[in-house]
Amino acid sequence: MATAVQTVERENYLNAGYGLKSWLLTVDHKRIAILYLISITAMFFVGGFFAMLIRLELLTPAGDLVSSDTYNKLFTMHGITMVFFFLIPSVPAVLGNFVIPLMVGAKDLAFPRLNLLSWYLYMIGATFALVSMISGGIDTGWTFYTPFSTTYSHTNVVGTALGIFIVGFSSIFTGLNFIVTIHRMRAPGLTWTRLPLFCWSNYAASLIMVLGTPVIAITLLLVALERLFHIGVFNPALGGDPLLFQHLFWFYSHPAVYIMILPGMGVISEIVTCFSRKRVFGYEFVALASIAIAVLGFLVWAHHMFVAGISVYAALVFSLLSYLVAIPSAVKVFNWTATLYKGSIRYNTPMLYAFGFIGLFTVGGLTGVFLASLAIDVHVTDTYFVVAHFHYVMVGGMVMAYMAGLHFWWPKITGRMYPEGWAKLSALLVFVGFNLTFFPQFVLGYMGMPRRYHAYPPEFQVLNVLSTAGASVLAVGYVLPMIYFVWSLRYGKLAGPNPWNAVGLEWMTPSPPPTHNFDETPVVTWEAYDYEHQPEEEVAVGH
Amino acid sequence: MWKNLPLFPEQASSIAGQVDGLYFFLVAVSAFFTLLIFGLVFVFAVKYRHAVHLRAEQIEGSLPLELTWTLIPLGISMIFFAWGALIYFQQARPPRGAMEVYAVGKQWMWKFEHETGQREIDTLHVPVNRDVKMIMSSQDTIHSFYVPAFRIKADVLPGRFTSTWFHATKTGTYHLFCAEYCGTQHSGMIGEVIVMEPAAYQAWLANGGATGTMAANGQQLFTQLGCATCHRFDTQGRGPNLVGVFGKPVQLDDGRTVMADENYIRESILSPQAKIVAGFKPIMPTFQGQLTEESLGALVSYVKSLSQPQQKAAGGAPEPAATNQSN
Amino acid sequence: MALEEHRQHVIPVGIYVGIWAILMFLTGLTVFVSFIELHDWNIVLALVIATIKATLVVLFFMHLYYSTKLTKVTVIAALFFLFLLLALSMTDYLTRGWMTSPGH
Amino acid sequence: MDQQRETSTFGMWLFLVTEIMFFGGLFCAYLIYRATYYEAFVAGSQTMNIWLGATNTAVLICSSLTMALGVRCAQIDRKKMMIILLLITMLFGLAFLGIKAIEYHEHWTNHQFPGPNFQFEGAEAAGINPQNIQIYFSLYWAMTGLHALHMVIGVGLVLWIVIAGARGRYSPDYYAPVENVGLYWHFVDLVWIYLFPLLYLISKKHGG
Repeated sequence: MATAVQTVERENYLNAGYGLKSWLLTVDHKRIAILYLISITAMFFVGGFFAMLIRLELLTPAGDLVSSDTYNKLFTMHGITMVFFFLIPSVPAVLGNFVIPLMVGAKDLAFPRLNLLSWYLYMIGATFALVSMISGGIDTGWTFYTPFSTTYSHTNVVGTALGIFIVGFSSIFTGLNFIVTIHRMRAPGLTWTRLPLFCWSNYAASLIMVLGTPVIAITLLLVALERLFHIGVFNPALGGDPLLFQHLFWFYSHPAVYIMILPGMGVISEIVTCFSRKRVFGYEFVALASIAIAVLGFLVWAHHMFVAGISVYAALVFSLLSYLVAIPSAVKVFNWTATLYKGSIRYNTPMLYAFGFIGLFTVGGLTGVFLASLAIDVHVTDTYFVVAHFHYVMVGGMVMAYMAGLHFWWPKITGRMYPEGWAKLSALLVFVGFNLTFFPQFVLGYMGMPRRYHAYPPEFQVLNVLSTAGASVLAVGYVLPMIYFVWSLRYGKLAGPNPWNAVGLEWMTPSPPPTHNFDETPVVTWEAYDYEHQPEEEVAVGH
Repeated sequence: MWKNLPLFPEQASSIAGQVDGLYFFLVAVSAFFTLLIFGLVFVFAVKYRHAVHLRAEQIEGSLPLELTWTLIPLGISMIFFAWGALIYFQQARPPRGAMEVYAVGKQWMWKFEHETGQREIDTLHVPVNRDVKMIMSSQDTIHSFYVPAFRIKADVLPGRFTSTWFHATKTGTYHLFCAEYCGTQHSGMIGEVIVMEPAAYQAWLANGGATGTMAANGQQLFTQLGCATCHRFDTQGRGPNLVGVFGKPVQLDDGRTVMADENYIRESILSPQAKIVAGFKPIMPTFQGQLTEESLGALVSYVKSLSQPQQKAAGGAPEPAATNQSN
Repeated sequence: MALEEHRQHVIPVGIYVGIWAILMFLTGLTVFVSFIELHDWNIVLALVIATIKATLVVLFFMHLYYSTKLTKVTVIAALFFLFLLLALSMTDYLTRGWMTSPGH
Repeated sequence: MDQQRETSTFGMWLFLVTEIMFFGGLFCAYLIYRATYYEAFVAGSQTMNIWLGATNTAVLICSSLTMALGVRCAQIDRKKMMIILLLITMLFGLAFLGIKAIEYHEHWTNHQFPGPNFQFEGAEAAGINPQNIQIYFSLYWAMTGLHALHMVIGVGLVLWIVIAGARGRYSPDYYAPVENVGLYWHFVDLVWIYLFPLLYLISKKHGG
């Protein structure tokens, strides 16, 4: 190992300083990405712990493992942790933070200090949420529906809402930073049509962060005020309209699904091209589809409210618009598939995850079409069908993409390879475990099992047992990478600057990159994913 | 085995078959596209693997293909939309002449009251082959009335009536779930809908222990609360005469016209100034906080009874519900 | 001075003062017309005046008139999404009373 | 340098976009409740002191002028004048907050603050559900309160610029912070331009 260590001892962002202060006060986007990586991984396992307890409770029809109040807190805290503290920051704040400045050939994001502030806001928000969870928890569901959250819940609603309010600003500042960076910091020659699709999709997600997040912030603020001062804005007993809360909540929270999935789509575009050695099929369409999803995503929110008491005519409008947002997602899937055609495909772990993503996202997307259909939605909304659908999109889609990206850029981030065999095993476990967990839930949902049920009629048991079994497989699939990633930090093979022989500016600088990213500003003279002119070298790790 | 693992809910309403039809169509189309994508990914991944296909062939893209896979999904989804919307439209409009049941949701039980005055909790008896309209409100948080076998669901809101309807086609006992999370015993807010032969239903009604019809109870309240002093059954009252009002458009003093439905009656009782009938003064006091959900239901039922055709035939007699005042 | 103008347009003091005078006048006007009963037109007029004032502030005090296209697009996008929030919410609230006739 | 200024100004505009959406949620609530409870909103707005509101509008417009002129001074390197103008801007801002405090005090003593102690005399007599008037006041306090909070932050930011300016931090080559604080200040002014007619001038038809 001694020789290996010596070769790494080149000046890079990791060895630029060692003290705690050099990390906590860093303005280097790469170090901030690492800070995020550690924090969101912790939150992921907190949320995962809640999920395991939920699945264990649902093994039997009777509510016997935990009390109903505890169960309600578990699914609420699972949702809040996963949505606001893991999924939304996952790809943007970790991978985007690390890779986007490298991809555009800049030495950092446009506002490095704002970036650090984002992380601190995240930590403060997470602290509020965690303290609220530990000191009694919260039981409103992650959706905070009024008047339950404002009047009838006796749990720590205000503390949690405040946590989400604060983490919202973390998200806003990250999005703002990305937009400005992509607009103004691109290297000479890096035109919009040469921009990697990962940048496009993060740009689109950033638009939603900037435009949508403030609305959830003010909405949760009003919920907190309602609880504290009984201002009546959302409380029907005081003349307010609970549907207004739902409108404002979903105005953000539906597009927020695209904050989660769009950056994931960007990861898949990078990986599919790299491991099939091809330019992406229909670059412009994939790029513009990201923007279309971001914009159309704002027009469909009330499809969460078809049975909530909104007007029939509004329901018709929102149903129609909901179908439109499905189209650009379909376009992306078709283009990725076409990219594989006549490629030269290697089965490295990131690619396996990408295959998984394409398949599971297809299922997730198509079942979304079921929910856009008014008559079907009436039957399956608020049942396990919805639970299965959004887990297919968020876990089958987003978490798969996050894992794909983490494996793909791990050598860039750490300078070392992860163990390929173990990684393939875990990818397989995740895929199998995931389907076993969530596919039965589609059937449960159509059968009529409502979501958020602590106890359920006995005829639903078999499918629930299957689901719990799948969840245990899934858990193993997620713990494994945790172990081998840490292992690889010390024992992984040295990666070299470009282990995948990929194109893109991030691969043209050493791994790990120096603090200033590039010794001199790169000049781009080639199109995106120019694999045609990339000399064929053997990829570092087997295929 | 299949008794423990049913894969499909029973079809017990007129709408269930239609919803399932659309569902099968969606499943078929989705299965086709899923298999298409899975198949293509699998075939390409095997056929063009690096071991046998050393160099990739660069393809830029293709406008015709992009248009194909934009327009075909768009076309298919418009079929989904139209089909789903047609069924939804039926679901949203309760048919004329439906029998009405008032439901009040509260943490964590369902309270039902039939027009004839029978009350029940967590169990709802209805006759088979008859349109039943549910008029629902909540006295605390949001609940949702969900009967999977009927494929219907509607949120039950505080401060407002919502409604849904069904036409049961099969006798039997079906699950009733609360589908909107409502707190501690959310999963305990379940019950049964018992669909009976009409004769059995009549027999059940007879044993229901009703204390006067809803309309009669409403009429009593109407008198007790002093409504009758202004809302007289002639043109001399300081408030509008309520005979024949329900279900008709009402001209307001600011020029708008609204339909006198359940929510209009409710609002007129609780926020009288919101909509002033043309030609009247805004003098009615609010009854906010003085009436339970059940009382509101009774008052609405009474106002409705004032618009039943047979009463009008009786020459606008102001005592339409009197015959049932047994106590 | 030539150098500064190259960096960013320096707006003459006169324009600022002129805009200020218009804004003050419009404030007086909006108060004045609020005392005249114009029924539904009161709110329309009040909002039109407010929008004129806001536009003047954005264009001149905030230099949008002299800014890059990107900044202009940003502002328009913000207004567009605000419009979406208001308009699509209203599709629900304005049409709730419509569905009254029974089926069959 | 020019590049950098444009970059940071673009960042500021994006931040203002989020501010628009932030207030947008409240405007959405306002729009819906005003449409639903028009009579109550009229009753509530008639307790507003139009003259204090109008004065405050004028104060803010004046502060915007001095702010714009202050930024101009930064552009053309008149350091002292810039500081004087920004100090005047701050004074206007404080005057606004002072007047607002007088109004708040009045509403507070009249129990026109949402919550269990809320009272509105004559509501029942007029047949208006006092709860609906409470919603008007909830939105009034939320919107103007959030606006006032922005004013407080704005005054703080201007103070920061004044101190940094006094230390000679800014020059025609580097005045992006001055410009950005200016943008923020104008934005806060802009919100008030809408709040004033929406909250104070709803209708005079029943009152006087």
